[in-house]
Amino acid sequence: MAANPLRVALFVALVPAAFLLPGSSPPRLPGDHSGYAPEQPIHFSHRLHAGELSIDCRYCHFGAWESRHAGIPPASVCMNCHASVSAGFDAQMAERAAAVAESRDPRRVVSPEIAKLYAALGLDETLTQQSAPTPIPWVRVHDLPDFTWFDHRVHVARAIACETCHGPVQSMERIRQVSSLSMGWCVDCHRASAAEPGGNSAQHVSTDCSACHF
Amino acid sequence: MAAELEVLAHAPTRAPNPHAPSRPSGCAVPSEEPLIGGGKTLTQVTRDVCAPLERRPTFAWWAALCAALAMLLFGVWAVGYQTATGIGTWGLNRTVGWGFDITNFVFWVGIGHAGTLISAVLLLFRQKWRTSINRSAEAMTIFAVLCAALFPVIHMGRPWLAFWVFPYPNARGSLWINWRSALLWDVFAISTYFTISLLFWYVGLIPDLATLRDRARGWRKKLFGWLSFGWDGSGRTWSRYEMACMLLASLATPLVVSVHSVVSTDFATSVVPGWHTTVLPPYFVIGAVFSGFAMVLTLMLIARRVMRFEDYITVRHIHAMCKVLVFTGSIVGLAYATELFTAWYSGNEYEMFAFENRLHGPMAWAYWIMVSCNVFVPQLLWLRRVRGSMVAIFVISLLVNVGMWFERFVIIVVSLQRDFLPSSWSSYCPTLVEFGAMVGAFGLFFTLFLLFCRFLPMISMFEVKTVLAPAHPKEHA
Amino acid sequence: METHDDNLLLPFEDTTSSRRSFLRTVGFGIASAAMAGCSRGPVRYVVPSLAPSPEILPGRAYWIATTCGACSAGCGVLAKCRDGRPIKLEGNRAHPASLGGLCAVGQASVLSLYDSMRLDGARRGGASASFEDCDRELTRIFAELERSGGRVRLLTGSVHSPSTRAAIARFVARFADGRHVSYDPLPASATLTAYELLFGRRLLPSPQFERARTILAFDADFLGTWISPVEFGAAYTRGRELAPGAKFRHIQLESRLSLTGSRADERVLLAPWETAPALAGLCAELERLAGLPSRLAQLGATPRSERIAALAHEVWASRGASLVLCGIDELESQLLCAYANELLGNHGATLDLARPSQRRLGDERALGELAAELDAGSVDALVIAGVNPAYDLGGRLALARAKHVIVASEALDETAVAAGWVCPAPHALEAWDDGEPREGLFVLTQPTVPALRSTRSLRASLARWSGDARSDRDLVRAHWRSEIFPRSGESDFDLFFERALQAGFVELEPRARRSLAFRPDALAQLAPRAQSPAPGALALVLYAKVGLLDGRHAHNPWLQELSDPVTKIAWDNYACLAPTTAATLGIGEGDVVRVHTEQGAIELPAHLQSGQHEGVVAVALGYGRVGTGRFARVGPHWLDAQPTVASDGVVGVHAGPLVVWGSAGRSFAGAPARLDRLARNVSLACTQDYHSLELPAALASHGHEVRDAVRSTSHAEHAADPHAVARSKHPVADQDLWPDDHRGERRWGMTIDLARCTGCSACVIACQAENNVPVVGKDEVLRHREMSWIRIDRYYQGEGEELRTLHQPMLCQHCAHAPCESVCPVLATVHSAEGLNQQIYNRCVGTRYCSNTCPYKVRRFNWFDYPHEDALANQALNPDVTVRSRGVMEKCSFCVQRIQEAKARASVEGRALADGDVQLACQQSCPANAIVFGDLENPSSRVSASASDPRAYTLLEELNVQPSIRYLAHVHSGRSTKKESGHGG
Amino acid sequence: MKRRHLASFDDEHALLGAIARCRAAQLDVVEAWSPHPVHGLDAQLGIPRSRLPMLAFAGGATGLVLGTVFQYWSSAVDWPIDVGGKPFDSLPAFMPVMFELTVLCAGLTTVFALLARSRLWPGKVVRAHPGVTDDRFVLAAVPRDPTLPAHEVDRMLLAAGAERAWEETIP
Repeated sequence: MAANPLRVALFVALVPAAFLLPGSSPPRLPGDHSGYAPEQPIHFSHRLHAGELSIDCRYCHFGAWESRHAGIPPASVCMNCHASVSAGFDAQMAERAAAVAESRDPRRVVSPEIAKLYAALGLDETLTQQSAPTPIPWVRVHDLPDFTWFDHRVHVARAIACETCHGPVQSMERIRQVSSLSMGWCVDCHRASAAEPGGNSAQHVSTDCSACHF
Repeated sequence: MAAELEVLAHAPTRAPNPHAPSRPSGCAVPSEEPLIGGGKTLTQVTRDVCAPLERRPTFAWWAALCAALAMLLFGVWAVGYQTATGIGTWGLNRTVGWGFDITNFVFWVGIGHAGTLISAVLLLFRQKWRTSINRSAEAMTIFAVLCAALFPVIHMGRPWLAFWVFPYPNARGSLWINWRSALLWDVFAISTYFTISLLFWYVGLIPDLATLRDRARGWRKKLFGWLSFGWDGSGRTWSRYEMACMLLASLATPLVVSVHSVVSTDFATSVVPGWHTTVLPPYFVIGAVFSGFAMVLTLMLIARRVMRFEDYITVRHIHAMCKVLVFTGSIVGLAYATELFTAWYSGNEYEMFAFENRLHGPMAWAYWIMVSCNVFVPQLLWLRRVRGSMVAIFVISLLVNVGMWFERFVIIVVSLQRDFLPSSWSSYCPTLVEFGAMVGAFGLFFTLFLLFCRFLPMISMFEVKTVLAPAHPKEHA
Repeated sequence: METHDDNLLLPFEDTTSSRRSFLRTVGFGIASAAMAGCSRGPVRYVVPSLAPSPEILPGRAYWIATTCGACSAGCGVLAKCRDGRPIKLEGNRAHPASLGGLCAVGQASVLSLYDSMRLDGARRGGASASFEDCDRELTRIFAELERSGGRVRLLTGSVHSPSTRAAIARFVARFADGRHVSYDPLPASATLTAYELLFGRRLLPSPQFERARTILAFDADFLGTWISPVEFGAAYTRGRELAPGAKFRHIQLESRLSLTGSRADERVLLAPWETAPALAGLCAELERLAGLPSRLAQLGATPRSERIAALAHEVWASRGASLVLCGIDELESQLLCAYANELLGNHGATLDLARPSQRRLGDERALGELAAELDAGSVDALVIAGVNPAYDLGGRLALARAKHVIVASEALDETAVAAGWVCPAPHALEAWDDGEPREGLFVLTQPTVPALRSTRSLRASLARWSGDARSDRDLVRAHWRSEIFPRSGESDFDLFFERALQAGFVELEPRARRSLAFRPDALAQLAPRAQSPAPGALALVLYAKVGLLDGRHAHNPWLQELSDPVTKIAWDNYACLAPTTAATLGIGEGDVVRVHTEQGAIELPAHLQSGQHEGVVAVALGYGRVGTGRFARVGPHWLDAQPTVASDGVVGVHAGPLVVWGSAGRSFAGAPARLDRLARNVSLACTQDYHSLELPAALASHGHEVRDAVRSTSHAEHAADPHAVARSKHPVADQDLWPDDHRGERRWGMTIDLARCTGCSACVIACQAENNVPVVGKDEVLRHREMSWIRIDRYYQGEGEELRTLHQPMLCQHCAHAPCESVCPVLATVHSAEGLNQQIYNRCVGTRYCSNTCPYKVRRFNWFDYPHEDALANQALNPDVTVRSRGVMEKCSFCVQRIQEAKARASVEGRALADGDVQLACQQSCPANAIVFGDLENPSSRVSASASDPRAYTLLEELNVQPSIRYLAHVHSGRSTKKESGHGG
Repeated sequence: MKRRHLASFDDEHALLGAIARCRAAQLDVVEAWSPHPVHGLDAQLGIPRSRLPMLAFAGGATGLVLGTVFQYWSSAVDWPIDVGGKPFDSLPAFMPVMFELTVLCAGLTTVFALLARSRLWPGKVVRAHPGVTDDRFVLAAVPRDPTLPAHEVDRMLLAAGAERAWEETIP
């Protein structure tokens, strides 16, 4: 009889423990993929581009202003700069110094990552077409279920900063999902905005199901 | 009476217990024949009831079990196939969205009702004759509700998401459930009903489990010891125990009424002509009691023969149940009449048509099967000669089950088949897979019931003991 | 779905597999995720295009103005494109002929573009070969023939493309004995000949329906299949608009119930053999009224003379504003028809001779001659383009006898399989082309997608074989520069052509011609003819069916599953018999019968068709096509699934062999036929089991014999009391049980004008294309599991000539007090703040409770996972709409994706949503503009205006579910019948 | 180390009779065991009326409140959704679930209270007196006068109608 309450206590204790078991990560609700930061085919650094060089988001993700999808920039957009910029500043300097030391013309330095970009476009280091271009298979990070429709246009038009959902991208070496992107997460924001005063009917923030599901 | 004699003649003669002082049996109710035949002593009761559990199972039992398992397997295949392929494997269509699935659901819920009624309502009314049958009736209830609960799950297009009908906190914001849906009321009604019935049944079992424990040895002693919660039959426990039973009974009584009322709201709260009527809740409840008693009767008639319980389930019990059958059957008839009257009196063209369609429409045969089996057939029990033959009673009880199944079929399918817009009128023809699910449910029910007869006391020993005739005060030397 | 928007270069497979697998596993996914804390689904890739094209932005739609190539009508369309491919065709509002409508066939033609069985690359002797080799060889052969003066024949359908005609002319001119023969699978050759005889010019006058007050149509199905249904439908409804005082009368004289007949104010049943005499009688009466000496005395007695006389008086009363049309392609009838119009002074008034239609140019006589030449084996080279003679002409042409046969067809059809060379033709949506459907109206066709198949148009092929290697585009441009641009009187060709491309058409003054004089002497040659077929025999009528037409679209599953607007049967053709005839012959619905004529016999199931002439058996053309065998595996596969195709492996039966070949050409109506009932029975996939608003007599309680779902009234009664028709039998208390505190600032609503709706079913296919509605196959349709979100209910009233047909488009009514919503346990269908009845697929668990309680039965359940294996066909899916998985409910969403798109655009432009910003697929496609959509809360919206029409009523008002759809009662100008549904009971 | 005397009887009347006689004979009957509930026994043993009903009521009330509040909160407060134009707080529609939860909680409380109060749990080991779950009726008596010798007590019990009487010591 004395053993009984102990047994009960043990049982009660085990239930939450069972939840903690899989993986060391703290328990998350289903559908919450925050923290997902997969290896990408090319090590593209948002920290460098959006952070240090502070290139505007819309330069590459121009879709976000006119389309539902922000879109991943076509390789041609990368080449706007990387046709000339083929390696980091330090590497260039080093090569130049080396060239001076060896009293020769500096060679073209191509960083391994940018080389991948050229390869994708079927170019060699001198940017001459070698083979047929093959598109770059970026790994999708911010991925909503197929039955959910998110429209970048509308949110951008309402001047919602990219960081609101995508987090401090300019500080990310490799892009990472910050928000849970769960339905609850969306709805909370919509509820808050719906409560906002003003906003004409075209800008009305809806919590209707059909705002996202159709 | 001729009937009893005939029955008692069937009873296997047993050597009278020498220790048992002969006592005029049936003093509990002097006027009538005894509740328990054969002048049993307490220990005889124990022995008789435990006998089927302790002797090796008979061939008949094995045969029955195999048959039941075969049916169950057929059902498992059918449900498996349907879940993997789609509801399209059923005969449903854009107009008739429910067919065998919900028909069987309502049917099984109905079957369940007799158990609770016997154990709860008759307990409250101090009906002593219930003691011999309440245990198995309750078991029947639980198994029936189990079968019933199957159908709402498998009838879903995506049964693997069935858990969405429960209000649990979720990452959807939180998106709760629609408390206005009668289907949701079902979820709560059925689960509550199942839980309460299960508790009631198990609490009732505890003293008998203790008896088994004390008779058994080896692993069975351990098992029953574990199951009997360390029951020792002390006076204090008994008094609390009886109080608890009374409480459960008084809770179960309104519950049993509520459950089928709620089930009926699935139909009553919707706009479909033939469904949308206020008579449905009482109509469903009485129908449930009716079908339930029929099922109890069916099972008891088999059990008393196969398991030699003629002394415990006596002709008196059978007749008591027959009376209930006649009574409830007549009320069901009244309900059918009311339904027709309401439709006619409403002057609502759609209502009127719905019932015209039931009476003379393409599926009128179903309606007339239902009426003849539920209203006319039970009336035969007024006749002494019919009551006299256990075979006749057995057949009648079976017919009532059939009739009640068709009642649900008529309400669901025939109403849906032709509603408002003639362009959408359609028909319904079940497929093999649907029959599979139905047969499977029966398989499950009988499997469970057979295992129950084999491993648990089918008659509540301690309750029977209370209704045994008390001994005379003995002289002491 | 999200993924494949972003990439144009992924192999097609990916687009679907990810979605399908996801939807299938979503449930288990969530469950397992719950187990494992959080595990991510399969890795998905985003593959951007290498170089973005300026107008193609992933996820953003853009429209390209072009021309529908589904038939020769040449309706203007705007192709809605996404990510570099067309996903939907919408009518071009600015187009002078089609005025923004687009028929079912046109809507479906986008699916044909993604037909994986279309030809890819040239074929030589039954094996695939390169275009180069074929061209080299053919160039040589034609050069040879040019020298040797061999006999070269070019067999096409009606070609109204100016550039192609020029190319053909140039090509044919090369040869001493070169000739271009054209025929129409559904000919109007006799009409052309009639006008040639009477006016001295082969032309097909364009009827001006909007000017007509009285229309007499003899077997002319101008709303369904005749020449240019969209244009005619639009004009017809405008003509019938309820202008005060204007009394529009449409009398259909026909042998079978056609879609057009189903809309007529009055029907007269005329057997085919009675048509010409009746027309003669009509003309004779008109002559009398006109006080002219009778030219038609020699023609015998008039059938139904008093009725015809009455009609003559009626049409005479509105002379100059009337139309007499005849759809039977027989010279005699056509001469009389033309004469009648002449007598009525309709030429130049309601029949435009200055801008004749060019949609039918075929010449049956020339075809006959070609047949003779082929039989004689004297044809050296035969080029066949745009037609399928081996099928159309029931194998009547001895194609094998020609030395060289070159075929330009889209698919490996009956003709192409036999041909020596096949130079596949492109689909209209991936090609350059032009056209002149009626004189002076020039239309342009431009590619909406990079060619999916290696094909070449006839124009380019002919040029190539004559050593001209220019591309299609250049050829068209060149022709426009030299021939059309000069007529425009503009200065800058590039500007002119650009504008033409942008608009999709240009309208120019037709070439000035000397005015046509009526030469009645041709009428003298009219001779009396046999009155009726041999006693006991029936007259066979071969007709074209809405959707299938002549069978050129038989490979299109949408059209095969479209239930016929009149019979409501999908997936089959059948022998239509009047119920009385069937009874006397002891034939029941679906009994297989053998139809014998002198031409041969075919076996097909019988269908009992109300409102048909008792002496007629009618069979639809266009079935039994080679290649429909592909539908053997359409629909779900499970243990009790029945195949869609018949035992012979194709859908339906080819009735072509029964066409009668006369000296004047083919005749489709009137051949005497015998019927034998066979022991077999085939169940026809009819989407409707019960065909009347009148309840079965045995079950109807007194005073409630008729349901008033579709309300109609006669002009007279409507004039007397405009509100009578909409008045409800059961007035509803406007008091609710509970306060309705859900009024949003907007309520989307719709009105459907039953007086305009012709039942043409364009909306049905438009919806299917817009909302990814799956095709389920014959077996599922038989089980009443068709998936269409919008259906057209068809009810009959009366029988025979008195038969009145009612069409009612039926879709989700978006009830404010929706019964379906309160019963869903998981909140999968709830109401939006804008009055939409939302169905959330991903929340649905599939109890079907909502469907049971829906009084309109418009909800559709996904009984299975319907096949989406054809990766190419999946490209026609609308990326803005979820493809529903098994076990969920679906229904009309009021095209919520379009509403959201419109709102998004408005919000980007920083303006409020304006009335008319949202156009639903069904509304857009409707040639008759019967559907109006908008905000009911906004009093100034078009929908509010039309909802306040006295004819407006809500369906099943007595249930007080408060639908958002109002129907406007039909007003006809026929005799008012007792059982008028408006006053049922 | 407590001592008590047990006596077994073969029917309920003997038991009830014996209890009265024992009391007369200065023996306190502390407990009785029987195969089935014996009417009047708790009176004889002076067992007070059980308080289970109060608990059951409390449980039921809790269920009712829980059901009402949660339904109202989830459909009218947390996320009000327009369902068929019905009010967010459609109280009439909430009643079935309110009722079911009431019954459920009351029932559960009753049973668990019974088990807890009577110290019954799965696997509890107990040595019941032989036959007491079959057909024996047993009582336990303690003499008011502790000095009274055991055989004397047994004699008195047998005199009271017991068919057997013996002494046991309980730890």
